[in-house]
Amino acid sequence: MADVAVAHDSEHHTDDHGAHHTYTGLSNNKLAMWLFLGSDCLLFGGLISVYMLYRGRYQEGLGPNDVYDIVFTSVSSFVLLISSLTMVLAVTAAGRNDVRRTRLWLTTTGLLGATFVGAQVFEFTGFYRKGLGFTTSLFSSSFFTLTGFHGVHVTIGVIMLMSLAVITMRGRIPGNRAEVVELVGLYWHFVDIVWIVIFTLVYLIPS
Amino acid sequence: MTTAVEHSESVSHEQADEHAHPKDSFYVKIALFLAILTGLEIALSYVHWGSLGTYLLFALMIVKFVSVVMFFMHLRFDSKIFGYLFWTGLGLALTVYVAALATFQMFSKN
Amino acid sequence: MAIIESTPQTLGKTLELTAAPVAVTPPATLGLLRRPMSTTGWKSWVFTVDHKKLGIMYGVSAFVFFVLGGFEALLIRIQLARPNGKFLSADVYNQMFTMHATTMVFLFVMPMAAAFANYFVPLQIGARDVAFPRINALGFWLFLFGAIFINLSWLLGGAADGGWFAYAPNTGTVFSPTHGMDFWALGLQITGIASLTGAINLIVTVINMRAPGMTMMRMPVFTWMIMVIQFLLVFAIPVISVALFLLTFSRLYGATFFDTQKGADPLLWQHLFWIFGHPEVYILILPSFGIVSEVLPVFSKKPLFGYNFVVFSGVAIGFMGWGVWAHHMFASGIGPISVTVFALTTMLIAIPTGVKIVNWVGTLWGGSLTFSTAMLFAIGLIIEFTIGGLSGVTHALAASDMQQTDTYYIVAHFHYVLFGGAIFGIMSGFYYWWPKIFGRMLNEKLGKLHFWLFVAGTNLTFGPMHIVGLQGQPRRMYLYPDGYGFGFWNLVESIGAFIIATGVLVFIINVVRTARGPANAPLDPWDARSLEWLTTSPPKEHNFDAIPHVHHLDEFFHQKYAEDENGNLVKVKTAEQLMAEQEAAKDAHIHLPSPSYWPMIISFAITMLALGVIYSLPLAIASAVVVLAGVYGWLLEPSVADDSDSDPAIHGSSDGKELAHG
Amino acid sequence: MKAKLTKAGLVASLAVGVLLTGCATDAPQDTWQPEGYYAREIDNLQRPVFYVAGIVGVIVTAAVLYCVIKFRARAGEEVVPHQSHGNTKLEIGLTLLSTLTLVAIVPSSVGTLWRVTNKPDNAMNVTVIGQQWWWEYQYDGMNIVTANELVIPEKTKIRLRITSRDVIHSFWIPKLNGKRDAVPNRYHTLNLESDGTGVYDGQCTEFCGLSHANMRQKAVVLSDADFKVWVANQQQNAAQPPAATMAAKGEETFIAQCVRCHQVNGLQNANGEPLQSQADEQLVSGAAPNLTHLMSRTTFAGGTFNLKNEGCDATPPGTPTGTTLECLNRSQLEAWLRNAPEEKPMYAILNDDKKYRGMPNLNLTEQQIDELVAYLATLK
Ligand code: HEA
Ligand code: HEA
Ligand code: CUA
Ligand SMILES: [Cu+2]
Repeated sequence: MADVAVAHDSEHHTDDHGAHHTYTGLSNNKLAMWLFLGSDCLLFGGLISVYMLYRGRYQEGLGPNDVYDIVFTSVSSFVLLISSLTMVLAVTAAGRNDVRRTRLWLTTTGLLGATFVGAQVFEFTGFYRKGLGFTTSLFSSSFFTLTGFHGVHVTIGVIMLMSLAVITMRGRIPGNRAEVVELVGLYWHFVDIVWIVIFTLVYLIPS
Repeated sequence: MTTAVEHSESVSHEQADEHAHPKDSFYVKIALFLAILTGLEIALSYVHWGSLGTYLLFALMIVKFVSVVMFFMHLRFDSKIFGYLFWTGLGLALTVYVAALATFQMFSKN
Repeated sequence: MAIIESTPQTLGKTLELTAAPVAVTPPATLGLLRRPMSTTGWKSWVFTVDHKKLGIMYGVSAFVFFVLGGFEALLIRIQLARPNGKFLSADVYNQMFTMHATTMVFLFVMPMAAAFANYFVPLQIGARDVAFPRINALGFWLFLFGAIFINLSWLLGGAADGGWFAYAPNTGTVFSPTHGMDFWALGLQITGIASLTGAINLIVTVINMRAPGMTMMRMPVFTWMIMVIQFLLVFAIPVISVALFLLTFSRLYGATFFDTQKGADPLLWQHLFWIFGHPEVYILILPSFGIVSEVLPVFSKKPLFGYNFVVFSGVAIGFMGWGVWAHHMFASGIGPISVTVFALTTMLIAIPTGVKIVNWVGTLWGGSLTFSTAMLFAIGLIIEFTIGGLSGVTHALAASDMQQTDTYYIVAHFHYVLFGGAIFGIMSGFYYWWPKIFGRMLNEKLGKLHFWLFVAGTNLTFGPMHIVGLQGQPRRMYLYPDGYGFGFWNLVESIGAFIIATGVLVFIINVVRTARGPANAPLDPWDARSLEWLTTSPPKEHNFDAIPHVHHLDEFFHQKYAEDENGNLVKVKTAEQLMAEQEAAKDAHIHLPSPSYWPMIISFAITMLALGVIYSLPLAIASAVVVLAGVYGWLLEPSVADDSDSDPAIHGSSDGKELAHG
Repeated sequence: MKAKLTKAGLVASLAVGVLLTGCATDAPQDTWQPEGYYAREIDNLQRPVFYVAGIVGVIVTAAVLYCVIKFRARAGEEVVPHQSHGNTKLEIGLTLLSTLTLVAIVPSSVGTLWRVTNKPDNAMNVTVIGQQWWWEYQYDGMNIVTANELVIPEKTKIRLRITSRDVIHSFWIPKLNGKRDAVPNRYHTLNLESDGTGVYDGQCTEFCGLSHANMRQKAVVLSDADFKVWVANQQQNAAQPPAATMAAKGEETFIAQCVRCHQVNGLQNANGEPLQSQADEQLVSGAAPNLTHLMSRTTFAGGTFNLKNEGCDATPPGTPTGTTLECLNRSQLEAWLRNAPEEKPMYAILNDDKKYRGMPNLNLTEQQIDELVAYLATLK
């Protein structure tokens, strides 16, 4: 069978094969990922707009300035920022076919992401204790929805990172590892840039 | 079997593909840069500079955003097509949502 | 990783390579389920990832929903035939027009476009499948389950009743207490995922899977228009998703987005809906523009006039479509400045559309026209759509629209562009491509009867709506009283609707008769121009024995025709000869993507998840677990099975993966 | 043959559309028969544009039909036609032409829009509030609250401020101006002006639930003198019916059952304190029509039903005297009091823990209904 030959051959080339046989020479998967990210811009754009419209509408209830803890959020922003760095390192390690480092950095990134999500859950609980529930006001609904959606994106990213780390551990990635890692990386960085925007628009700019 | 032929083909592609892959240290520098900007942002939010502060915050946000996209996400080194797809989405999002928000402000209250 | 899956494609001879190399690792450990392997029987359809089978399934399901949506329209028309109609109660009527529009727009025209796109885009660009075959299957099943899900609400306490654009706050739980709106919102969310995945898939397919030499400017216009639509979908679907999320959260979890007591601004919904909604209407019409741009040249025996202009105007429509949404809100109170801006952008969009009309007429001009049914529908579209487009321009004058909006004049506008445009185009596509898909020609006599019934019916149903609309009949009224002068024309409209229904019946009869008849279609019945005709009818599972090399726009035509000494075009080869040449040069090994259970399992679980969100948290959680498990199963399954992976029980009969000789 | 049929079908429908709309006589909501400044401005814009659109439509149709006839394949003729790929000059020329056509329309389009929406000087201000499924009008500075029939003086610019108490509605009197949505939490404006006296029909045009079709309104345009009389009457409180009459009993029932939603100015409780209708907790919009001068109107229940028997007391348009006892559409009013949701689709089931919209069935006895009607007939 041809497949067998190919498979053996490819041991020597961990670089992406599929990509090279397309019309443009670009990988299908990367194209798809970039399209998805372009699409997701409109999703987050919509949620951010809703928040911008409603950030000042909380009647007599709690407003942004009553609940936000800039120091706390800054720390989690740093966590996410560093996770972006570790993600890049995972990608370059995978590019060098350095399985051990790839796994290390993937795990680190996943843990940092999990820390971020944990911090967010902690933050939300705090807000809730202060009296800011999901249904309290227009401000609260749009805040929780926006940051919640971001949190869900991070969570999905963490699941992908951890799965990837486990799979590389068992040496079981169909196709080429490098590209998979790169794809997850793109997703992860996107989640990071969304946070860059949220951090500024939601937390830093005074309402 | 045509495998051999194929391989020579892919190899040549790979070489063409070998465009600048920055070293790890480069990414560390970028991350440091981003960290500094973030620090600046946080500082800015404490000094109350009014609308100037807001503009600066916007500027910093854009710089951070673009840096991550260009370097961490490789758009700088990758095929232009990826960039087209992403920037189109981002551009559309900006246009329509800013325009929509603007109609809420322009709404004449008389 | 969910997207790690490349179809063996493009250069025929390199197929083995693109298969994920690790596919040879022991299959038994690759996921929970053995791969489905049947090539015949229902399993070969249900688990298929073949773009052609999926295309047919899209088409059949969409057509069923067309009849359903049309049935709902007929009920509407019976109710409105006379003043003070008693046929439907107000409650049922409201559900009826909401579901009529939802069904027609989201469950008929969009999936029907997906049907054509799935079937023909790979063929037209000389590919063996789409870029992500399993995602393709996922899209289909999501659409089908989502569509059934929405309609389930009829049986579970009542369907959505807020109108198809579902203005807040009328869709809140206070004003729409049944679960209808929940089904609507979640169902559209599901079909939205279907469209989004489908769109990403098709864009990647067009960018990456083209045959050698198929440059962008050699692509058939149909493929171009599909590509534009997919871009519109990629960017518009998330906007409606946001709106639907807000609605769902408000209804099910008490979120405040549309709670006016808490200070909400109902215009938020309108903006979100129409930012999606206007690109959406071009999503509905552009496939038909693409089809017509294929049909007119073939039956005029001329290339498309001004190919570049047609392509670029399509792209321009796509872009400009993003800047006009607030023309649906001229009376909503967005203020005169915004109204002025959007009125101007809306007028501009008439220009690229006009370019298309001009080029279609230019294609006819000087041609040698044969009036097949496909051609008749295409010509019908030019005229009917223009009528609708021109009334659209009259709405674009914002001051006039203050009188016109929310009257039957608007209903007239959009049925002319939708029925006279989108549906006529789809019908044209049916008659044109039927022999390609099924190897059988639809009966032309019945076809022409169908066409004339449609022309008469369209103009009788939707023509008078201009009149009653300007006479002040508002839309969405379950009855109109006597004494407003609406009675006569409404009766005419209702009669017209039944004439359309007769046309639909004639078409169904034609289809049934054709299906019973012999496979009589010649290889190239219309003397066509594009690559989908450079293969058997119906096409082989792998589409092309040898991947064609493309040198021209209208490649197939150029392979058939050449200039003689005098510079006159003469036919030098028949389709049969070309087929024989291709078979002689066929590729040695062709690996096709293998069927998979996962797309269907995941889409079913997602639908159950939605049901759980409405009724029962445990069901939702259980379904979410199944979705997650399904995703892992999908990831661990290589997109192309190797031989040892096939089901031993049917192995003998299904040596189907080595399709080198069809 | 085909060509002829196409012609018949398409040209006819277009021409018919343009022609027939203009000359309808029994069309009280016809947008082609403006009877005031604003509607006429729109009409002046709309008409020429219809002609332009008609001409473009005819040109396209004619060009297609010409091709269909001229370039049909002739039997036996096997020649492949000239493979023209296009003509850039033609394309650009026609594109410019259609652009110019559109540009030519722009000034009048924008001009009309601004003229129609500009705030007029010295306008009379009325606040219009929509709710399921009727309209309330509050005359600014005049202390008048009424429902469904907007009474205005002729040849006067009226500035409406429009809002809503529940969902979105849309206010529209076609012969006087276009429509404007009534959106909760927002105030939108609309100008009206009528050339002369008369009654002008309108309809709620934003889908607002079950009885959207039954949510009608009228503009009643009076001469200045009549309008003054009307205002003076509206500013009166309701008179107390003489004791021990049926009407007095009706008043008791009204106080017991109706006052919590419906306001009647001047109504007092046993202690002589004025009664104020309380926005009912369970009624979503929290308001019901003010009935102080019910009989000064000609319709009730959101303009759904005639309060006055048809043909009775043929008042010339523009001088409505309201409804007199002889002309009262008694059977309909009784039916309404007996079971309102039966008469007009509403979500109004009295249920302790559910909100409702519209008037619920109050389970009145026939006796009570008769008395109530007698009382209502005194609210002039
Ligand atoms: C297939 C779908 C489709 C298409 C293609 C269009 C095309 C257009 N539509 Fe339409 N529209 C709808 C579907 C569509 N529409 C629907 C569904 C609604 C109602 C939604 C709802 O409320 O439920 C709607 C409503 C709608 C409104 C809102 C009305 C209201 O609610 O008050 C407006 C307002 O401007 C409008 C305008 C236009 C314009 C200017 C075009 C243009 O693109 C048309 C351009 C085409 C031509 C103009 C004809 C050909 C051109 C020439 C021959 C060149 C020369 C012409 C000139 C110089 C004028 N449409
Ligand atoms: C693609 C979109 C599309 C299509 C194709 C149609 C097709 C039709 N539409 Fe629809 N319509 C809309 C999109 C569409 N519509 C939208 C978006 C709205 C706005 C809704 C809203 O306000 O929210 C609307 C609203 C709308 C209204 C206004 C309702 C109101 O405002 O109160 C009316 C009224 O006449 C109507 C009529 C029709 C008719 C008669 C057809 C006909 O052309 C239908 C023809 C089809 C058939 C008749 C098929 C039936 C066939 C059979 C029955 C065969 C027999 C069966 C078997 C053998 C099994 N439509
Ligand atoms: Cu109120 Cu429609
Ligand atoms: Cu539109």
